[in-house]
Amino acid sequence: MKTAINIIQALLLILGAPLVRGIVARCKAFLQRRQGASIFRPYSDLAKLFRKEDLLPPTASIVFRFVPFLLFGTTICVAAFVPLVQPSALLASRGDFFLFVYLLAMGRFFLSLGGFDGGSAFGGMGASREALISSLAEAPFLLSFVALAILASHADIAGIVSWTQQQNIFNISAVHMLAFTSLAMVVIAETGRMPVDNPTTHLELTMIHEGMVLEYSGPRLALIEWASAVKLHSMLALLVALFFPWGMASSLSVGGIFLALPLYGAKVSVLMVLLAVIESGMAKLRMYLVPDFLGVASAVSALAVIFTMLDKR
Amino acid sequence: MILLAPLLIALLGALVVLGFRNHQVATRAALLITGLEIASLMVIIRQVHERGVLQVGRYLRVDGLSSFFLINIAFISGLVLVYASGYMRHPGEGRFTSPRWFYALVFLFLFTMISVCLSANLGLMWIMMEGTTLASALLVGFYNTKGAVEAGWKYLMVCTVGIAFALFGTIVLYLAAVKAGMNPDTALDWAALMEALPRMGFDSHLVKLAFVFVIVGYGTKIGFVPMHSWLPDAHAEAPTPVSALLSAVLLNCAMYAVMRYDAIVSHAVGAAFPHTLLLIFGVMSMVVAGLLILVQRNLKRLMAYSSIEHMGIVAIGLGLGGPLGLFGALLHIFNHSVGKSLLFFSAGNIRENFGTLRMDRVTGMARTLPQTSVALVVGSLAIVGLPPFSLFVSEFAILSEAFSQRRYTVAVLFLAVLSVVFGGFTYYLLRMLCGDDPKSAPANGRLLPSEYSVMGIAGICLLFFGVRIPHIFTVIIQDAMAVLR
Amino acid sequence: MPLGSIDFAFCFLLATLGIFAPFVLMASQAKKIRVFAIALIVASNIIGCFVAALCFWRQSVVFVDVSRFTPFPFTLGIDRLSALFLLLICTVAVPVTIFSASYVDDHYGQRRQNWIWAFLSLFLVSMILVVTASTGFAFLIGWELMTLLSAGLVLLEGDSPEHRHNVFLYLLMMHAGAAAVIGSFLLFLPYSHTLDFASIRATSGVVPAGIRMLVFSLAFLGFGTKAGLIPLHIWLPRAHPIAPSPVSALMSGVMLKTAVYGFVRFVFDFLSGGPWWSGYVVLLVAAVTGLLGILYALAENDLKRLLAYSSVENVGIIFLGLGTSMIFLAHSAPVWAGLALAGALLHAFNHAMFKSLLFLGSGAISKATQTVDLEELGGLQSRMPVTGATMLVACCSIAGLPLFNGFVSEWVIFRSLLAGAVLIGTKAQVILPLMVGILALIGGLAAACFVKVFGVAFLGRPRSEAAEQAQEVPLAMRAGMSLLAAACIVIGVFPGLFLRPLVSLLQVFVPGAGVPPETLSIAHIIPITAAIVLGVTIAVAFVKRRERVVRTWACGQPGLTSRMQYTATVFSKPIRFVFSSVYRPNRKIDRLPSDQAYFPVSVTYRSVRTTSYEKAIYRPIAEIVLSAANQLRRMQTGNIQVYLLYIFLTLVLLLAFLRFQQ
Amino acid sequence: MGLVAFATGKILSSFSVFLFLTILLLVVSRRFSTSVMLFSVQSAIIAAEAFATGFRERLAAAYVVAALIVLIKVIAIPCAFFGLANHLKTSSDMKASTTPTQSVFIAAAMIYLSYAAVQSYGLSVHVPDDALAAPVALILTGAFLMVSRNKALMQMLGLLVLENGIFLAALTTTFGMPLIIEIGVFFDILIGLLLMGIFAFRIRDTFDHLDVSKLRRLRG
Repeated sequence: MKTAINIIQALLLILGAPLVRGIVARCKAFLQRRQGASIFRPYSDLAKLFRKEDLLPPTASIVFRFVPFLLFGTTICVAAFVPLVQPSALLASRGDFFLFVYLLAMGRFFLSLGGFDGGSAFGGMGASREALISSLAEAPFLLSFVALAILASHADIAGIVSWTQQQNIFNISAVHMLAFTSLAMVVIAETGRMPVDNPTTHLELTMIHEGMVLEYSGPRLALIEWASAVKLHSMLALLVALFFPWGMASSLSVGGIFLALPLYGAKVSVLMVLLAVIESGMAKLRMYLVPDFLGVASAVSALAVIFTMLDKR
Repeated sequence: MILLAPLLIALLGALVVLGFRNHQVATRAALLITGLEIASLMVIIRQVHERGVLQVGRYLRVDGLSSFFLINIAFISGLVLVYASGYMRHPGEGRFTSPRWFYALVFLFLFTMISVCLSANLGLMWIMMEGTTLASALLVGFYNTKGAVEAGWKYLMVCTVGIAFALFGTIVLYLAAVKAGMNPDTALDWAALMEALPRMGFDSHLVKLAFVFVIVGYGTKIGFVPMHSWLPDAHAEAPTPVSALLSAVLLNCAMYAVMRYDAIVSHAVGAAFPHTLLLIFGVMSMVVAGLLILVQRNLKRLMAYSSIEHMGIVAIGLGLGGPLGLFGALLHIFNHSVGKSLLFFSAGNIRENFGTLRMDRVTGMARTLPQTSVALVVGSLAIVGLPPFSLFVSEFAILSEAFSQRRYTVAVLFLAVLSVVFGGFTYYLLRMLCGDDPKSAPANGRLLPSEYSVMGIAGICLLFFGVRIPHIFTVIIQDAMAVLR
Repeated sequence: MPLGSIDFAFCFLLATLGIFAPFVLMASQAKKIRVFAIALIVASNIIGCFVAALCFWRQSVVFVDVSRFTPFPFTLGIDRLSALFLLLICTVAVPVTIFSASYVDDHYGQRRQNWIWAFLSLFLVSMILVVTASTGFAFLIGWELMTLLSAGLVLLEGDSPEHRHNVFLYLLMMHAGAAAVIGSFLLFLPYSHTLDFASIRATSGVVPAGIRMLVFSLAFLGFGTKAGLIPLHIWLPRAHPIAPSPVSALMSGVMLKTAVYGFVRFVFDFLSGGPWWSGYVVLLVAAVTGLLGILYALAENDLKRLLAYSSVENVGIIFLGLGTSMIFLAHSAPVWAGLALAGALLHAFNHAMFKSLLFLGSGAISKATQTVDLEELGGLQSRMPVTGATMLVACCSIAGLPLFNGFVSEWVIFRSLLAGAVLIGTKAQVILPLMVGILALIGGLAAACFVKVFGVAFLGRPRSEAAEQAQEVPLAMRAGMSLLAAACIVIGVFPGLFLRPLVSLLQVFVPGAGVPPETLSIAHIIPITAAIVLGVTIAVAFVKRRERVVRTWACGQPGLTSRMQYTATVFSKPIRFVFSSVYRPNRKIDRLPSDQAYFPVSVTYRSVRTTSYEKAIYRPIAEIVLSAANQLRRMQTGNIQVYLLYIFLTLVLLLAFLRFQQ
Repeated sequence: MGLVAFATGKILSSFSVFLFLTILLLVVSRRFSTSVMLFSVQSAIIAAEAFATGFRERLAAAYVVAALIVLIKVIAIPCAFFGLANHLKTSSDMKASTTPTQSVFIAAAMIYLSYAAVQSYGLSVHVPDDALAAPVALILTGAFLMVSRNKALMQMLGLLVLENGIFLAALTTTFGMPLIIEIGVFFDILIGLLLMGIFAFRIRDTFDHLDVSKLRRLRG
């Protein structure tokens, strides 16, 4: 039963991912006074790409060919760590968030290699910028996890979630605030949204993620896009689970699950709107301001860890 | 009677060799005489090992300590003379530079050094010690070049003055002994002194005074800093075999004398005073020589300073005392002699092939003189005290003693200087071995079988003693230590 | 001493490597005999692996005592710790030997080959001696020989002046380190009257605190020098790159670990923890080492130098684990101490695997293209597929990606750092968790660094003629690399195989370190993850699709050449920019001709790191020593009267001393 | 103390006064020949002292020693020196590096120092202080001469003076060592001087001067 639900929520994460993209895009369109495409547009995009033929650059080695598959595999795996409707996940285990973070890193690693293998200038450029951002983003990412883990004295995501769930919603500690701030910033950086990266640009000066995937096309591109969508979704879901877990089904009752599901939808859509607001509200940072952005995130997360000492509970 | 044999052989040998004008004949004769010499010494050592003490008349005696030094003399002089037989093949120009003079003087030199070890009377010992200076001064100045003459003069002057103080020390000790009521005839006999000391109360102040003068005097011959000034000059300018003899035998003989006095004085006024002095001189010599090694330009000067440093190590071992300290010191004396003579031999070959000892002029040895470079590398590794060579063992013993006596300052300085010396040696060694081939193409890299064999023997000895000390040798060292305690 | 079968096998190993193989390889020129001897080396190393594994399982202490022959007690014994490191040495030695079998033979002339082989085999013996010695004397002999032989091997590669200078620096620093090690051994002497490990262990309780402090400091200095902790690391990036590649593999992969062994032996076995502050010191130094190490690595474009710096970084990670473990010990939390120690040791093991693989790979590259300068490489993946694949595995492992061995050890260290929070009311409570951030930063930078390595060297278009013409290397070399790659993957996917025994090992050194259940979680979660990832990957890989090779699009630019690719330098540029305070770069742009700024014929750009430990620390020391020496030299005036004066003054001084003494 | 001892004590001290006189003259003398003469006078005094000691202590050996001194130090060595000087054709100026006035002051200081030095020993051996101070003063003077005179021959002379001091010390404190030792010592001195002579010739031949302060090729 439990395992079944875990699998289901993982699948929800994966299959719902394009929808999330669509919704965010739609919100942005709304904020920009456009009436944008339907929220299901990403699905049709993927379908179209899957049907297209696959064009490979002459320099492409086996690495170039396999990167999208590996990326997709790791991202799927990442999705299996996040609790959605109940405080447990398929791959939940002690110290799993280290694995979580490093699986994401793995995906990025291979994507950067793929960018290099294209043999054009853009791939390397994207890879180099991605390397900068990701290497600086890992520390705050892990530190905010650590802060929460210390607070909850649980070394796994599910544990933290269930502990937070038992807390009174009104006595959230400073640690939570700090951790949320830094984690949110990290999410923006990791998923390549404004103000760190512009997911829609194809301008040399600005593109990071797009630079790496420039040479991909057809099904491979589809896989990459889908993977990044899944990444975004699981990140948002993670934020939800870690900081607003209330309403999850603590006991395995069918009713609980069916109550938790729409609640989750509500919570995550709030986040999506927020994201849309941020994206349309802020201009993209200059490349060399991104480190400061992440530096702030790191400082905040370090503060969070330090505050755990003061937090008597 | 056997005790007279080596002395007579050496003396007569000196005369006999002078008789042969032909180089080859003189060389063969010299080798023959050396053989006899070594044989007689071996017999003596054997008998001492069986009976403990050998004595002839009132003036000749051998015990464990002296027999240890006799072994040293026998081994090294054997190596050196065989090497010299090849080295002296092209005689220098000018008077008194023909091989026969060389051998004659060498035998005189040997005679004096052996008799230092044989003499039972401190006065006689002093006379013979002065004799070593006189006998070797001409050898140092043998080549009659500017450098040689200068070095010879300095050697003669400095050592004679130093030795004069040793005489004064001897006199003071004699005075103390006589005042304590000893029979004036035996008052300088070390055995008699040793057995009299416990009974009679010596004027401790006079004894200390005596030791101060003696350590300054004989210390000049050992090359303790700051009396060492003659040593690098003499070693650098003397013919290579003589340099080997100087640093591998002469210094040890002087050390032997100091050991005798050390034993006596420790009996009289307790070990604290003499050991403190030895430690002071030892550490000073080590530090100063170790630093000076860094800034040398001439290979043989470098080795001379390293000899000073090693004498410092020996002095530290003696100064620490204790079973490991003494064992280490004695073992180190032997190991250093072997290693240093190996180094001097290879220096000799470099001199022959490159025509210079300036280390900046010698490059690319590894290619041009493979065998010599192997010898040089082995010798240097041994001398800087790296395993698996024998000096590592003795230095390790002395260090262990220092640590187990909690003499941390000495130990730390010891380790530091060893690193410095290592740095100096490696630096120059790498520069000589590597690099492009020299402009002045070496004569011929081939070694004579004689040079070849002695280097081989020395190298193997170094390696072997590093891995395993023969039991008989350990026993002999034990006997020597028994005398010192 | 009953010569059990294991003892016999061990002695056989020593005899083969130490005496037989070098002798044969020096003596004979015949191809067949050489091959036989090399095969013998491989075989004996495999035997060594079995011996180590056996000793490891059933705590059976091999004991070889030759004290009867040697001047000081000389015994070899294999307890669990020794067994672990013996396993490490032999495991790496096998592939490296196989690799060299073809590498050495087509790189050097006949005479050099003989020397290299003899030294290589002796080098292995010396390292085995170090980790199996059970008296101080034996340990020190092995320790010094190890240095000498490796230096000899480096010299055999070439003797240009800067080569010589690097070797000199290496030897000097090693000797200074060895002096510190000797000191830390002998400091035990007054208390335990022999340097037998057992008796040291027994008497370490009665050693006063001050001496314990001294022992720890000396051991940290000595072994830190060998391990290459910043700022004692300067020899490492100079000595490792200039060795023959298989030798650099051994030096970086194995020799550094002997230092880790020594440190663990001293701190955990002899001192059982060291003073309370020691853990924090180690932690701090380790963090600095890891961070700076990887930053310097990022800035390098010479592959072997880059790898050397990344060795510095990994040593930092290992000592991070050790420091954590020491802190836990000091606060008497043995379980976590055990876990941290396990992490450190496992990382040592893993680093041995992937770092030697990387160096072998660089050897293969240099064989194929005659260069290891990243700017000259590119597109090797399609030309040397096997080398590329193995190198990819190595890069993933060293970047700490899941499913590869590097991640496992880093995870364990992360886990124990996180557990620092249980030490309520101590500094460690915050410091250790914060270290997670540092380690994460190191990990991220390492990933970036090795994206650069693999991406620039193996992917895209070849940047030079040589890279264009590169050919795959011969079978022996490929085999050697593949073995190591396999090891990396196996450890990475089935961590339990190694973690469980490791944890059981720690009962010996960390009393009360029960098997922490946490170690098991990774052990069972990783295989599942691997299954999912691979499953999905393969599944989507087999989806049917039409493919066509067209020219690179690149936003439609025509006439794309390899010069337009991102170079290694510019790849690391953003990071170098962010951390410019670390590099303090001195940039210089020359335009020719200088008068036309906009239409230059040639533009050259240099950016050199100006932060230098030599300038800051070592040169001043050297200058002090040398100036002292020159002062003394001046006192040796050559004037005999001055000499005589010295003598008289000495006498007068001594007389005065005598006068005032009583 | 007894009359004889008292008398001898007086004699000894008077001898030492003469010795101090020679010392002062030695340090101021500018000509080599003068110094040699002074040395032989000094040795003569010592010989007399040895004779006196022999007479007082009824020591046959002492007489022999006295005779040896007269033979070697009073006659043989000075003659040898003059011969050497003639053969080397060296200028009789000895290149002092100190002016006579300074030398006198230094000599005086040394005499005073020697008295100060023997204070503590005077009691332990039953001889008057000045008898003990003389040898010390001689040793110091020898040292001073060797350090301050650049001429090779002069250094040899300084060495001899130093030797004299040591010998005198032995004589006054212990009435001389066993005869054979004494003879050996004399023998050594002779050989030593011979060698130094040889080297003096060699220096002259290779450097064309006898100024040892200029022998500074080997240093460092």
